[in-house]
Amino acid sequence: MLWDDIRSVRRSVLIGGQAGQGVAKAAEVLGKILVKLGYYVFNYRDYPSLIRGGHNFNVVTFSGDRVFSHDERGYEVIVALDQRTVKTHLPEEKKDTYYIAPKGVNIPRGENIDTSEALKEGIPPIATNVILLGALAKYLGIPKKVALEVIRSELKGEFNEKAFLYGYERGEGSGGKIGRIPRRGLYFLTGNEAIGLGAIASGIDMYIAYPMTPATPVLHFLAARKKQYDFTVLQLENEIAVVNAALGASYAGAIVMVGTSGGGFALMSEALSLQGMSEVPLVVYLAQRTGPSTGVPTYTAQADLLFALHAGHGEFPRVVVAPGDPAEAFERTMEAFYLAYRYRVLSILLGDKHLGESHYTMEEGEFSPRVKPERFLVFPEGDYKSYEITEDGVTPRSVPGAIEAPVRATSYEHDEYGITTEEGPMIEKMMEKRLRKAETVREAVMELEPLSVYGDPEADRVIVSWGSTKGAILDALGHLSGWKFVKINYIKPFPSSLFLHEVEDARRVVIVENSSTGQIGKVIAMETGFITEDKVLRYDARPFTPEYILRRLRG
Amino acid sequence: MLWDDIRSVRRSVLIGGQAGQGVAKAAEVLGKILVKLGYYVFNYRDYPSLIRGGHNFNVVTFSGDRVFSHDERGYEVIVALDQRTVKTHLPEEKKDTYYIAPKGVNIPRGENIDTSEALKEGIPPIATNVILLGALAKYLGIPKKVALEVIRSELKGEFNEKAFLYGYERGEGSGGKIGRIPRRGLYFLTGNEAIGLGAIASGIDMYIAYPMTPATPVLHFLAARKKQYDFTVLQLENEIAVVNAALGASYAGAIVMVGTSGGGFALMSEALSLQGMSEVPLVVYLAQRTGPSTGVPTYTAQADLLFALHAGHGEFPRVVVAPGDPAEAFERTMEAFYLAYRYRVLSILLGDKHLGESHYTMEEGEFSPRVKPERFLVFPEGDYKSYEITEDGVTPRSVPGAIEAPVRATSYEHDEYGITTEEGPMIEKMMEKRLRKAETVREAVMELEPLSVYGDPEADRVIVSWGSTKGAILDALGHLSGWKFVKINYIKPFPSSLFLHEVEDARRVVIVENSSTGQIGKVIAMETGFITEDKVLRYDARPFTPEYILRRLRG
Amino acid sequence: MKFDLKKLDTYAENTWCPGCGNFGILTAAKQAVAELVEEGYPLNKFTLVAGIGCHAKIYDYININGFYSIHGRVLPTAIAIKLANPELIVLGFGGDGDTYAEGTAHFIHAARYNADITMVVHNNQVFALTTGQATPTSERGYRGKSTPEGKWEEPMNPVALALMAGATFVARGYSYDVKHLTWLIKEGVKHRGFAFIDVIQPCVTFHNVAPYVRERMYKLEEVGHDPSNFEEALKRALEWNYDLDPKAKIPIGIFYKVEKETMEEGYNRRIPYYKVERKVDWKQVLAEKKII
Amino acid sequence: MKFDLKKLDTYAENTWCPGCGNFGILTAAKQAVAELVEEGYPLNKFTLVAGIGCHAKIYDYININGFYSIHGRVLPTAIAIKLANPELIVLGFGGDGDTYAEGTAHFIHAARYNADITMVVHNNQVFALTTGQATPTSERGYRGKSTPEGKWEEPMNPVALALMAGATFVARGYSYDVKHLTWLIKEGVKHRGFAFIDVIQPCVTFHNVAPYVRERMYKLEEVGHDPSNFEEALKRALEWNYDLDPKAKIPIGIFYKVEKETMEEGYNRRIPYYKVERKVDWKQVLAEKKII
Ligand SMILES: Cc1ncc(C[n+]2csc(CCOP(=O)(O)OP(=O)(O)O)c2C)c(N)n1
Ligand SMILES: Cc1ncc(C[n+]2csc(CCOP(=O)(O)OP(=O)(O)O)c2C)c(N)n1
Ligand code: SF4
Ligand code: SF4
Ligand SMILES: [Mg+2]
Ligand SMILES: [Mg+2]
Repeated sequence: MLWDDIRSVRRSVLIGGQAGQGVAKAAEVLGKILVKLGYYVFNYRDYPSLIRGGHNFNVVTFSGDRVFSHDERGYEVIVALDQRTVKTHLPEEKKDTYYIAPKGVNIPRGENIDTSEALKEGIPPIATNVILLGALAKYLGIPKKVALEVIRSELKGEFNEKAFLYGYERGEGSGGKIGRIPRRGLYFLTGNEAIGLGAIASGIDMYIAYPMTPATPVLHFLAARKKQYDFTVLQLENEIAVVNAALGASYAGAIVMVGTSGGGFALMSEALSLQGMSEVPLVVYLAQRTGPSTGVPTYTAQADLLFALHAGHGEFPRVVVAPGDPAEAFERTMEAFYLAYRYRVLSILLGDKHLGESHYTMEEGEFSPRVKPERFLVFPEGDYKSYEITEDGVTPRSVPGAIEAPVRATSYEHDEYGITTEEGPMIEKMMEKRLRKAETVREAVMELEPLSVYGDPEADRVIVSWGSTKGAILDALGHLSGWKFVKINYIKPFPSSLFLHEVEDARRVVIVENSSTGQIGKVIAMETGFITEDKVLRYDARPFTPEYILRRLRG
Repeated sequence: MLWDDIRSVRRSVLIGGQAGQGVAKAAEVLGKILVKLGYYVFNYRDYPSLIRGGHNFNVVTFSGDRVFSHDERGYEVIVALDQRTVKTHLPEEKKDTYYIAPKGVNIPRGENIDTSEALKEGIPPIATNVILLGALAKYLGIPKKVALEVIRSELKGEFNEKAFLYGYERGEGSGGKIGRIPRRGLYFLTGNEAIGLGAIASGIDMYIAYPMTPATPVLHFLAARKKQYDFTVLQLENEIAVVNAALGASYAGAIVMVGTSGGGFALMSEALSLQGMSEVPLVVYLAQRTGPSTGVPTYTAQADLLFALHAGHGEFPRVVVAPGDPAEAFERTMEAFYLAYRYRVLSILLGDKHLGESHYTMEEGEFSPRVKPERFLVFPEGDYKSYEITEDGVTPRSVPGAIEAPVRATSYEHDEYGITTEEGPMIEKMMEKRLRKAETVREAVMELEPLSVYGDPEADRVIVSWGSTKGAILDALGHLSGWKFVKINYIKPFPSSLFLHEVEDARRVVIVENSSTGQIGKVIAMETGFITEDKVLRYDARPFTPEYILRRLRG
Repeated sequence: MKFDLKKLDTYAENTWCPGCGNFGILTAAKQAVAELVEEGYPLNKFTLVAGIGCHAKIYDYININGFYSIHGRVLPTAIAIKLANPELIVLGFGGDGDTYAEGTAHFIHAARYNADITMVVHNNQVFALTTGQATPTSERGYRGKSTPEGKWEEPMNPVALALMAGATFVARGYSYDVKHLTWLIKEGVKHRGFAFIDVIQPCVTFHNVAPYVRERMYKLEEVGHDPSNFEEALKRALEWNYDLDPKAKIPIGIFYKVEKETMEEGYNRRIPYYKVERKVDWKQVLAEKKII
Repeated sequence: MKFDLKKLDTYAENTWCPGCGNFGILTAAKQAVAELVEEGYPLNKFTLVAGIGCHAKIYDYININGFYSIHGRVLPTAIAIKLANPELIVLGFGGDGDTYAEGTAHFIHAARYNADITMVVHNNQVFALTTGQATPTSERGYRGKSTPEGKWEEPMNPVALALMAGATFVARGYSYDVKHLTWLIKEGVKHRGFAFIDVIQPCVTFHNVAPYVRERMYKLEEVGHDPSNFEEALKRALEWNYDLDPKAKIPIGIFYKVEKETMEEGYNRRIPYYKVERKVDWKQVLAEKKII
C-alpha cells in the first residue's frame, strides 16, 4: 500500500481492564498522542456502574482521514490489563488481533510484558496501564518523543514517564510505523468538555447541579475552572433545589446553566413550566443515558427526546437543540444561552453519554459560533413592565435592584406588571404573547442552521437522525453511495420545511436512533405529518458503530 | 308552546356571590331539585383562587332534554348574592333576565328579597343563599315539597328549611311552572365524584395524595368514605413521597391510586419512569388546570396532554385515558385500574377542572363498566421470576411475603429474577419484553371502545376532541347537521385505524381543545400522520360552551 | 427621612379573608421595609420571594421586586438570588405547607448554608388555599377534609428543627402582634446570615388558633432569655410542640442568634453578576483542548 | 434451628471496591436476618428497599424480597410497603446522599410518622457511585471533584436531626464493627416504630475515615448511656458533628429509644391488603349519587 492509503486506513485498539486500573486515562493519552501526530482519533469509553473492579474498556479508533466513531469488533490490538478483558472480547477479535498484556494474563497471541522489575525502578503497580501503553506505542511505531511529551503534560508523577519507557523498551514492536502527518488546528475533546467550554464562552456566571452520570463531568470540568474564569459552581441538596435556584439566580441577573440526566430532569420538570410562565431565562443540559428509570446508568441512549420536548405542564415556548459532536456541542451551547437570554425562554441542550464522554478529534474550522454572548438587559429609568406585551412576544428584560422600578417574575398568570390575574381576556393576551414569542424564537432558530445535510445532496435515500448518532452515521456514509444524511439540530422549533424539502423526493427514508421506538420519527410526524416506518434502532445501551448501521441498512 | 317544546327548552340560571356565601352549594341543591323533578341539569362552577370574598358563580343549565354543558350568556335568572354579581354579569344578561337578590343589592329588574326579618325567625345570615334559592324556586315554579325534600337531605341545620320557605313565601314567583317529568334512573354527580366512586368500585386499598386543585375533591371524597369501604387515605409530605409510596404499596400488594394536578404530576414524573422499569402497577389521576406553572389554578384547561403522554425519561408502556363525563369517568377509572393491575403498567386518568368540578346528570344505563376489578396475583409454590420473559410481555404478578420465593422490583435494568444487569443482550430482551407488553395493552384497549362517534355517522364534517369538551360539543352537535363528533377516549394506546376510518372521507376535520395549540392534533399527526390545521381552541381558562363552539365553527 | 408607606401598595385587590392573620404579616413586612429604608437600606434592593398558598399573595400586595415562585421552593430561589446579587435584601415568605411539607429539604439545608436572607413562614398550621387540609405543623387530631377523623401523627416543631439544622437566627412571631413582628423582621434582615421566623398566623377560616395562642403566649425578651445560648434556645423551642395542649406556654421572640460565615462569603460573592462584564474570547477558551 | 446464611446469597457479582465498608453492612444485615429467622421471624416476610448509590447494590446481594428504588426515595417506599402489608419486616438501606440530600424531606417526616421499619444509612459522607462529590455529611473542607477548593458549608448531623424530628429509635453503627452493627439492626427490627441507624461506612476510594473513626469511637453501652433519656441522647449526638475534628469523640450504639404509637396503628392497618377480598358491587357504590 502507498503511504496515502495506509494512513487513511481505519484502525482500532481496545484497552481493557478493571475500574481503577487507568484504562480510560491510557486511552485518552493514546488518543492525544495520535492527534499530536496528526491523526484523527475517536475514543469510546465503556464502563459499568462501579468504582473498582468489573470490566472497563475503551476503543481508540484512528485514521489519517476523519474518524467520528469507534468499532465494536475487529480490533488490531487488544491491550488487556486483566484476564477478563481477554475473555470478554474474544468474540470481537480479528484472526490476527494482537494482544498486549502484563505477564500472567493468558493471551491467544501477542506479547506479555513482564512488569516484575517495574517496582524496583520506582514504578508503582498503578502505572501498569502506562507500561502497557509504552508497549503499545512501540508496537504501533509511535515516536517515543511525541508520546513522552503528551505523557508529561497529561500524567502527574514522574514514574509515568518511566513506566512508559519500561513498556516501550520491553515491547516487541513490529506493527509498523506511525508517521507524523503535517496538520495543524486539531482539537481532542469530549462532548461534555465542549459543553463546559461553550458555557464559559457564553459568559456563564453560575453552574448549578446535583451529581448525575453522564452530566457530572460538566460539573467537575467547570468546578476545576471556576477560579480561572470567576464564576460560581453550586451543588445543592437535590435537583429541585438546583433548578429553582437557577431560576432565582437568573432572575437576579446571572447567566446560569444546570446539568442533569433523565431522573434529575424529571424532577426539574415542574420548574421548567415555571420558566415558561415566569419567562426567566434558563439553560438545561440534559445528558441522556439508558432508561427507563435508573436503567443502565453509565450507558447511552437517545430515549428522552419526547420527554425533553414536553416536560412541564401547560404550554410555553422552548428550544431543544441536539449537538452531534463536540464542535457542535460548543457552538450549540452558546446558542442555547443566546436564545434563552435573548428571548427569555427555556433552552434544553440534549446530549447523551456517548457524545458527552467520548473523545472526538475536531478541526479548528469546525468551531464557528453563530452568536455572541450578551446579557440582554435593559435599564429603563421610570416605569418598567416585567411582562410588557410586545409585538414579537418578547419583553425586554431587566433585573431587580438594577433599576428603580420593581422587577417581577411569577408562576401565576399575570398582567404586564406581573400582578396576578384571573381575567379571561388578560389570560388570553398573555397566552398569545407567549405564542408569538415562540414564533419569534422559531424565526431566530431558522437562522442557526437548524438542519444539516451530509453526503450526496441529490441522493434519494435518506438517513434521518439527530444527536450523537452523527459520528457513526458519517463514518458509515463513506461506505454508502446514493445516500444522504439529514441531521436535525434543532428539534424545537422544528425545521419543518427544510426537512420536507430534503425528503420529498426520497425513495427511502430511514430513521437512525439509539432507542427502541425511534422517537424522532414521531416528532417528524407530529411536526410535518411525514411518516416512515423504516428504522434502524439500537437499544442494548450501546452506541451505534458504522458497521452496525451498514449491516442494518442493508439487511 | 306545547308542553313538549317547553320542557325541551334549555334554560340557565346564574347564581353568584362571594366565596363563603354558599353559591356553589345553592347551585348544587338547585340542580338536585331539578333532577329530582326529572330534568337534565348541568352545573358549572366558576371561582377564583381565594377562600372568602371575591366573586364566585355557578351556572345551572337545565332542560327536559339532555344537557351536558352550561351557557355563558343569556341567563333567564341571575341570583345575585352581592352587587358584584350584578355588575360582573351585566354584559351577559338577556334583555329580560330576571334578577333575584337580597335587599340592598341594586338590580336592573326582578325582585329584592327583604331578609331583615330572617334573623328573628332563627335564620342566620349565612343562609341568605337558601333564602334566595327559595325565591328562585318560587319564580321558576318548582314544587315546594320536592325542594324541601332535597334541602332536608343536603343541608344540615333546620334553619335551612326555614330559610327556603322564607324566600319562597316572599318570592314573587311568576316565571312559570316546572312540571315533574316521570323519569327514573337519574344520577347527579361531578367527574371527581365519579372518579372516587370508580376507585371504590375498583376495590381501592389506598389513595395517596398531596392536596392540589382540582384533584383535591377526590382526596376529600375518598377520605369521607374510607371507613365505610375500609381503605386507607394517606396524605404525605409532598408529591414525590406520594408517588413513591404508591409504588411501594402497590408492590406490597395494595390497589393504589394517586391524584394530583400538573405541578404535582411533574414532580412525580421521575417515579413514572420507575413504574415503567419496575412494572409495579400504578394509577395516576391527573386533573388538569390552566397553566403553565401555577397559572390560573382554579380554572380549566386541556394543555397537559403531551406531557401526560411523555412524562418520565426513557421508553415504557403507558395508558392515557380521558373520560368526557362522569359516567365515563366512573367506567374509565375502573379500566385504568384494570389495565394497570392486569398488565403492570402505568395508567394515567386524564381529567380537568371542568369535568372534575361540574355536576352532570347521567342516566343509569350510561354506567356500564367493561371490566371487573381483580388483584391479578399469582402464588407460585417454588421458583418465581419477578420479570419472567413471556410472549405477551406480561409477567404474572406476585407480592412479597405471599410466597416463599423473593419478589423483586427494581429501577435498574435486570434479568428475569430482577437482579441488575448491564449486559447488552439482556437489556435488549427486557426492552423488547416491555415493547411486547405495550402491544398486549394496545390489544386490550382496542376492546374497550377507545374511540366513540356521536352525531351523524355518515357526516363528512368531523369534530375531533377528547375529555371534558364532550359536553359542550354534544350540545352543539344538536344544532349542526352534517357533522359528527369523534371523541378519542384512549389517547395512549391510540386507536389509529379507528380514527383514520372516521376521517378518511371527511371534507372538514376540526380539532376542539381547551388549549392554545391543539395538542390532540399533534398526537394524531404523531400516531397517524393525519394533519389538520382547522382548530377551535379556547385558552382563556374557561371551558367551552355550545354557543362558543358554534360561533367559532361557523365564523 | 420619613418613608411614605403608600409607596409599598399595589393596585392588586386583596383577596384574603377578613380578619386573616396574613394582614398582620403584610403590615409588619411593609412597616419593616419602610423603617429599613428610613435607616438607609435602598428600596429598590428589597426583593421578596413567595411560595404558593394564601400567604404567598403577599407578592401581589407589596410594591417591591418579587419572584412569585412555586409551592415549596422559596428557599432555593431566594438563596440563589442572594448569590447572584449580594446587594439585594432578600425576604422569603412561605407557608407552613410550603416550607415544612413540600419544601422540607430546602428548609433543612438552608439552615446549614446560612445565606444572608430572611425567611418568614406564615404558619397557620393548615393548607389554607387548598381549603384546610392538615400540614406537618397541624396539631394531632386536627380535622380537615382529608383527615375527617383527625390528623394522626405528631406535629413537626420547625423552630426546634431549625436550631438543630444549624440556623443562625431563629425566631417566632405572632401575626396579630404587628409591632413585635416588625421588629423581628427588621432584626432578621439585619442579621448577617439565614434568619428564620416562624410566624403563628391564625387562619380565621380553617384554623383559628388566636384564642388559644393569645392566652399562652409570652415574649422571650421579657423573661430574660439569652439568645446566644443554644441550649436555652432549644429548651424554649421545646416548650410548645404545636399541639394545642392547654397547658403549653408559647414563647415568641428571638430564640437564638449567632454569627457565622455566610454562604455568599463562602462562595466569595461580592459584585452582582449582572454588573460583571465578561470579555471571554471563545478561541482562547477553546485553546486548552487544542493538541496541535 | 440454625439458619444457613448461604440462603441469603444471590448469584450477582459483587462490585464494591475491595475493603469497602459496605461489606461490613452486608454481612451485618445478613447476619441479623439469619438470627432473626432463627428467633422465629419468617424469612419470606423480610423486604428490603434500597436507594441508588454504592450502598444500594445490597439489593442484589441479599436473597430476600426487595425494591431497588430510585435515588432518595427509600423511606416513602418502605413506609407504604409496611402500611400495605404490616406483616412484612421492612429494612431500608440508603446512602447519605440518598437520605440526607435527595431524600431529606422523607427522612424528616419519616421520623414523625413512626412506621415500624428499620432504616440503615450507609453514611460514607460522600456521593461515592458518582465518583466522590461532597454530601451534606461530608466534613467542611472536603475536596471532591465538585469542590476542588474544599466543601464550604458545615456538615449536617443526621443523628441530632432524627432526634429532633421525633424518631423513636436513633442509633449509630460502624460498618467495620459487624457484630455491634448486627446487634443494632436486630434491635432496630425489634423496635416497634421507626428505627434509624446511621452507619459510619468508610469509602476506601473516596472518603476513608476508618483511621480517624477507629481512634475516636466509643460505645454508648459501655459508658452507661441511658437511651431513654432524650436530653442525654441529644448531648451525645452533638459530641460529633461529622467534621473530622481531631478532638472529637464518636459515640456509636443506641442514642435514644422510646415507644410510641406506630403509623400502622395510627392508620389501623392489620391485615395485608392483598389478603382482603373486596366484594364491591359497583351499582351499590354508585347508589349514593342516584337522585331518582
Ligand atoms: C407542587 C404543588 N403541589 C400542590 C400545590 C397545591 N397547593 C397550592 S396552595 C397549597 C397549600 C399551601 O399551604 P401553605 O403553604 O400552608 O399556605 P397557606 O395557604 O396555608 O397560606 C397547595 C398544597 C401546588 N400549587 N403545587
Ligand atoms: C434523581 C437522581 N439524581 C442523581 C442521581 C445520580 N446518583 C446516583 S448514585 C448517587 C450518589 C449516591 O450517593 P450516596 O447516596 O451517598 O451513595 P453511595 O454511592 O455513597 O453509597 C447519585 C447522586 C440519581 N440516580 N438520581
Ligand atoms: S383561608 Fe385562612 S389563611 Fe387563607 S386568607 Fe382565609 S383566613 Fe387567611
Ligand atoms: S466507591 Fe467507596 S462506597 Fe463505593 S464501593 Fe468503592 S469503597 Fe465502597
Ligand atoms: Mg398554611
Ligand atoms: Mg454516600
